[in-house]
Amino acid sequence: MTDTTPLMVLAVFLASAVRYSMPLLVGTLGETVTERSGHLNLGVEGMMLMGGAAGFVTAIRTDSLVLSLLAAMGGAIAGALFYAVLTVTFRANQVVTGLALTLFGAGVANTVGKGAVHASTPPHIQAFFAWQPLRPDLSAIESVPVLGPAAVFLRTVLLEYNIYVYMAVLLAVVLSLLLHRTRLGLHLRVVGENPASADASGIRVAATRYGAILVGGALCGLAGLYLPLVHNGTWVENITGGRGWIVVALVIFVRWSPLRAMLGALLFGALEIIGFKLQGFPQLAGNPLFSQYIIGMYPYIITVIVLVANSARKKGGWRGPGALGLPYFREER
Amino acid sequence: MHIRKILSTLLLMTLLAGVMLAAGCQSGTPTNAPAEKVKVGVLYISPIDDGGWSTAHNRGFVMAENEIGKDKIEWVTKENIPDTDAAATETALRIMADAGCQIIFATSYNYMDTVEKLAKEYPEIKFEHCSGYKTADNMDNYFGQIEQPRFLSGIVAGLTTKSNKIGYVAAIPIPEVVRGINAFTLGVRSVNPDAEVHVRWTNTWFDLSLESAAANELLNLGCDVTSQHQDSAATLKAAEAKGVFGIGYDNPMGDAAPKAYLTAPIWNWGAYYTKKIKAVMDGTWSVEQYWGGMKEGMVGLDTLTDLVPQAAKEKVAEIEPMILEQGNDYVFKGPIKDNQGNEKVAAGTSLSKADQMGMDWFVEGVVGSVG
Amino acid sequence: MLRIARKEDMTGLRAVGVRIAAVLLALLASGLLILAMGYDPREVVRVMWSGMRTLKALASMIRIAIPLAMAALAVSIAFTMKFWNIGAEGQILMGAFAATAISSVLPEGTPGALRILLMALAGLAGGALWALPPALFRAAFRTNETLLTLMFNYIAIRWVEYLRCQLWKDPAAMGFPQIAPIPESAHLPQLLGVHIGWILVLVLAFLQWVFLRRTKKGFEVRVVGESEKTARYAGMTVGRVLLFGVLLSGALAGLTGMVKLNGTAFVLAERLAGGDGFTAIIIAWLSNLSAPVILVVAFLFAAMKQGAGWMEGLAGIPSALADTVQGLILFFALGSEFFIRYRIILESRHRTERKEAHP
Amino acid sequence: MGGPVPSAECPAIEMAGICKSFGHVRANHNVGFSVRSGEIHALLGENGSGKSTLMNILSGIYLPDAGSVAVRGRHVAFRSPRDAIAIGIGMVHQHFKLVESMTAMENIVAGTGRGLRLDRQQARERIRAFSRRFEMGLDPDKRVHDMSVGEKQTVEILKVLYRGADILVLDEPTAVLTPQEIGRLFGILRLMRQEGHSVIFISHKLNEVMSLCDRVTVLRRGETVGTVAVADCTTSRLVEMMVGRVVDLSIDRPRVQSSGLCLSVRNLSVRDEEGIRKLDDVSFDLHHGEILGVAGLAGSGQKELCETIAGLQAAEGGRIAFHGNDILGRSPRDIIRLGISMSFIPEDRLGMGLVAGMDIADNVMLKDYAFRPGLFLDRTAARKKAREIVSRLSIDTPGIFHPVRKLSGGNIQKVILGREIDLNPKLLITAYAVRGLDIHSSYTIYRLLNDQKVKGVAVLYIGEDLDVLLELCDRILVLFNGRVTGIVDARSSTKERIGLMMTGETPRAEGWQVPLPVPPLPASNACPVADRLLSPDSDRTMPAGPDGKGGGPC
Repeated sequence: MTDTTPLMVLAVFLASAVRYSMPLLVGTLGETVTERSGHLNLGVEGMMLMGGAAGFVTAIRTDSLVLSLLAAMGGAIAGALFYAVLTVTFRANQVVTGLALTLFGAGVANTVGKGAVHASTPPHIQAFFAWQPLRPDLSAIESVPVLGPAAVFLRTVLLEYNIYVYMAVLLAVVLSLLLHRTRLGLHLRVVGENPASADASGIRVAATRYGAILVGGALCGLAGLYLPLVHNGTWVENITGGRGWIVVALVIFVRWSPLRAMLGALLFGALEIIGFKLQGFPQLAGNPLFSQYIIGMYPYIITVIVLVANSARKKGGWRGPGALGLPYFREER
Repeated sequence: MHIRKILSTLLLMTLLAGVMLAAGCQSGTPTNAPAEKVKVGVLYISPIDDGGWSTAHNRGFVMAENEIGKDKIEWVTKENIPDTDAAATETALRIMADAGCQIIFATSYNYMDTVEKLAKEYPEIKFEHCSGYKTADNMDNYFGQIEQPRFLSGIVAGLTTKSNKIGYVAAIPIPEVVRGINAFTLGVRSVNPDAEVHVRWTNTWFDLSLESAAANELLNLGCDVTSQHQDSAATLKAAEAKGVFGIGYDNPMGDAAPKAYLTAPIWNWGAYYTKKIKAVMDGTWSVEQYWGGMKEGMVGLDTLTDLVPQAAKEKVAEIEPMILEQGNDYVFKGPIKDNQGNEKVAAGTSLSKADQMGMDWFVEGVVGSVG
Repeated sequence: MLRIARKEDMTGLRAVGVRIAAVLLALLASGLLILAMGYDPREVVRVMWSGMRTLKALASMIRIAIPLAMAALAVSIAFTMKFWNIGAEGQILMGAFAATAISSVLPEGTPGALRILLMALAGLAGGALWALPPALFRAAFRTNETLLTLMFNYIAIRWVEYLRCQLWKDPAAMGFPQIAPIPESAHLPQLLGVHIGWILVLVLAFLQWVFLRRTKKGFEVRVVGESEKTARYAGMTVGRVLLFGVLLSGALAGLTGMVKLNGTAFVLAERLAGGDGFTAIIIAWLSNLSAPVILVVAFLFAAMKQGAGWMEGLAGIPSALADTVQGLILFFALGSEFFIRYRIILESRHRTERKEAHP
Repeated sequence: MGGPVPSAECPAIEMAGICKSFGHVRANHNVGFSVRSGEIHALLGENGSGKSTLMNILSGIYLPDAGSVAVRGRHVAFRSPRDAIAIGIGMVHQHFKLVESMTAMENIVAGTGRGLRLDRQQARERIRAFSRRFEMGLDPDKRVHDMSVGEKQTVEILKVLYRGADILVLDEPTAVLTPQEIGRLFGILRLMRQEGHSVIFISHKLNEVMSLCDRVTVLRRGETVGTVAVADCTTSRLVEMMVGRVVDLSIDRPRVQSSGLCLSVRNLSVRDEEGIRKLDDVSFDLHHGEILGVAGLAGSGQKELCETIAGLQAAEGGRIAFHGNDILGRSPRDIIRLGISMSFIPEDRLGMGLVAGMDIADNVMLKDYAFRPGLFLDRTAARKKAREIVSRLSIDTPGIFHPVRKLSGGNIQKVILGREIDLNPKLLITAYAVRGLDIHSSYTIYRLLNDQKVKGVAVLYIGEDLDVLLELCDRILVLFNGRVTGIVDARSSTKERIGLMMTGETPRAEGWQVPLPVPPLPASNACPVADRLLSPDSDRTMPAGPDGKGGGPC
């Protein structure tokens, strides 16, 4: 794609932002599920790494995409399980346990990943993720004025992605429906809002929380797998590079909504790469607002703003899962 | 209950004191290894299998080990120590010193001040710092003139490009990198005066994701050859994915992107490492500020692949002897204009070494700004 | 069948026993892990021990322990108020930033002691100011301070990175993105082979203990932590106490940054805190927020770090595995708290009949 | 689950030998309890007698340490509320367990049904059907945080019915309700009885039990006293069962020459955080050397009254004058400094007033630590004082360094009251001071309060037990729904009348002291003359305030 009309530059940029937003989106969906159950799991970075390492190593050993996906989920679930046992059953402090999980997950992942450092994603998996299933052939109308460029623009922005992207979007929609339209989602939300109420209503609080934490872990694992398997095509130590913490910020930024997560992830993904676009404008070079380092702050700054604005709203407004971060013990008086 | 709390604290304190006393009883550093064996410490900024900078150094140490003998060297290595974390750097270096290393290599720029500090504290240990400028009685500084193979790789790129747009993914705007970009561009323009080199800074030495983002940005601009001053093959992979060509860095990178790889300016630290470790064993170690080029074998150009056009192969073969002979004087030979059109080096002269060391401007043909 | 019941807090030696047992179990598990990875745990132990037994190693461990203990003391003040300040990492950085800023405007001939003093004050101020917004928002809107302080860490890291690479790039550094090092006169003096930060830590631990246990303000901090309602009832202005405590917490973290800067790093960089702010949270928590215990636990963490360093350097075990082992030990330690606070009752389905015999 | 075959004669609930302890606190000991099908069964007992614990065991929230539970003849061992719900037991908790941000329907439906699909329309219909059947009138789509207390309780009841429960447990359901709401609730409960449901009605209000229930089981100090049919029983018999003996409350009531006006409250109105009016135009006077009782149903504004005087709650309007000075808007610390002391014993005893994790000595410092000079705490004095309080009130504790969390409820209350009295207050506000205490301890407290009165302290006594109020206090102010329904002379009043006033009746006949139109206060000074003229207490002689503050120009 070497079209340099402003429209196409924009289209290509948006499309890259979407690709860069993928690990953020899937991780955010996972952490949203976890936090909706009332558990603040700060170990996202660790789980993403565990999932990424397990999945990538499996991919190069077995050459199987399915096994790789399963391993990515399994690896991250293993980390999430530590967290779940400690915080749900043993009622350990969630923040501290999450931090420990970050350390542990990175350690395990980098140990496991040692053997995969120079390996590349197996060719057929590469090919699978190079496949753009929805890309239409526009050669017939490409040369039509107005309509042609418009169609190409839309295709670039919407239809030139691999299957992971569409699956992630589908997942966001499905999770949103699940959360707001189903019994399971209602139970999850009640547990996260008020576990005592859930318990009195006959909802299995601990089981629901285990489920949410493990599912959240599995999704973080898939998010972690995207980086080595799809995006970079190889494994290196600490491949997530702090994206786990961006995910923690994103969940707040999108206010625990899977649908908004898509927009939030897109914004944060765009911020990740906008620096390169701005380097094409030397006149901006001296302006600190466009400095790459300052841009790096924006995700956190806007999250702070959202967090404060959300809590400053009038009473009655929803400020996030009511029991977020609090342990629940039925007999505690 | 109150008393028990105090008691338990006291017990812990006593335990601790016991440990400390036990430690005190066995004070004294471990005795130095016997003379026929040498203990070598190596500090890496990234994992040694990063496929880039640290791998290149490791290649050098493996070569030294093969030259000197596996049973003659004991290694104490620490990977992945960020050079902007002074405390971690110090801890790592102290472990090497306390473990009895006789010579310690610190392979990243920002280690310099900590190395200098410990060199004072451990006068009996020889410290080797890579890519800096400070030296002391027991502290060397060494680096290589990678600009020379970069110039040659520029020739390859200049004769390969069709769009006359060449992308350069650059790490951090420091003179070392600027110098490389300029040498490369001079090489490009020596064979293709119409070509432009577009630069994108990642502000990191090693981050696959950012590197490929920068590469993609360049490829989207229409670049059909990429070059890089980055320690991973991400740029090459991005080029391969777009079906265009790329030039690597640090090590031969053909395996990472066989369909795109043209060549790479590479590091060959082995000879220097062998020399220095041997010198410690012989007791002939002396301070120097080493800046080796292609002639010394410190740097080189990887074998040109079959993807390189014949014309480029011939041109490289033609220029290489001159670089071997004249070194950086050939690379930075006037007239050179900067990319604002000002003349920086007059015809008939070459850029001085001091100006090379502090280079903070781009030559004509580079699109981008420093910093 | 299992059921869980709250029990009276186990105290004293038994609790210590449970914790020690947890660490031993963790070590056992780590040994198995190391074995599974194909290394010899005995060799690992030998190497680790060789890295701890010398006086120099002791000095090195103390050097590592100083910022850990200081930052843990800092966060434990906030934790006492149930203000989950996980922003020590950022506060450390901003403390060091403020210290560097002050140092850079002082004339060259400033005496070392004065410079150090002013830098320490700046460090205190820098950390406190960085803790201020989360405290204010929490006091005003009950904004979740865990998330806020977490975000502030990353803003601080980017800020210092920006300073290093652009705003404060040292022209003398040959074009390298580096902030000018602090002058040599500002280096903390050494005592017994380690910079005097260790004395400061001991003093601070004592002062922190006195503050919380013996002063009126400390009393208020503790009461607010136990119950805000009670605090209000007793005439305390909860917001003000909260603000004071958090500022103190941030100030101590900032001072930690200054000590790291003037004691070991000598130059500001975004990695200066190096994760100490996060480790400190774990230390404070495992120490039950008690100042004397923090000293001990911080030292143990430092020993663990040092040992891990030797493990990697000499036994060839990847540093990542050392991280894994550390994580494992943490998990066990966190899990052990449960066995201190709760008891697990094993019972059969027919407990009714069984228990009726002796009601 | 085994046990005998269920039969029609089997009681709906049979609990036997139930024991449950929380740490040192023995909440239930060997309790037996049996409920028939189709009856409304009262579970009666003072606060802290173990009623809620027993019902929490029945609904699967707590697991008993020992004992057996049988439902319709089948032995059951509940592991969780799920099990209890499955077998048809539903509990309406005193503190509602609702998710405020969700609708009534979501709250009701949560935890029921199978499968992923949530059929909102069907759920809505079912809820409407229930709502019609029991005449509840609930909008299924209303959010809980927009509901009144009564509506919230309706949601809780519907939640239980929706799950098909035929055994309904209501834990003190009337405490928070208005009389109209109580009437509606009773109507619902009677309808349920008609349909064959069993209802367990937890209460400590005798009149409600007598009017609603069929049988009543009385608990005392965690043990069963007995079960009787309401029809065969009198109120006094129940009281005797509750407190352990025929109550012959002969509390001293020394006559004290009042030494002037202490507190004047005029037209005080308070809204809570949610904007609900909690106090509405409250006016009264309180004199030195007087105990003014406050009677009213729980939640009638007692808490807000205490907190507003203590400076913990902002008022919407009105004035509170202490010795003639307006104290509204002053900080709690200023008010403490003036000599106003409040000991409020909330439900959980530790929510306010004491720091659970600290020891007695630290807690004794809580109110006055700030008034000592210097930066440091005066621990020596606090320890001394703590020892004094412990011995004077015979507090049962291993020592003054014992965390108060580990003390029993009565001892906790003694610590609070002991500390407050020790501050030598001019005005002592005490709320529910004898809640859950045994008779002996209660009398200790009454004696202490009388001592204060004799010393000239003005005492505002908020109590639950009307008999005690009538015997201890000089005058009684009755609150209903945040309004003063009357201030009566305790010496000449009766329980029945006060009871009526507590439900909002304002008696006018028979010379009752009705809430007199209390005159507005002069700008800054108290008005003892007006006070004397208007005082309902005719046998009181009142000289002007000795401290000069009490008697100013009018």
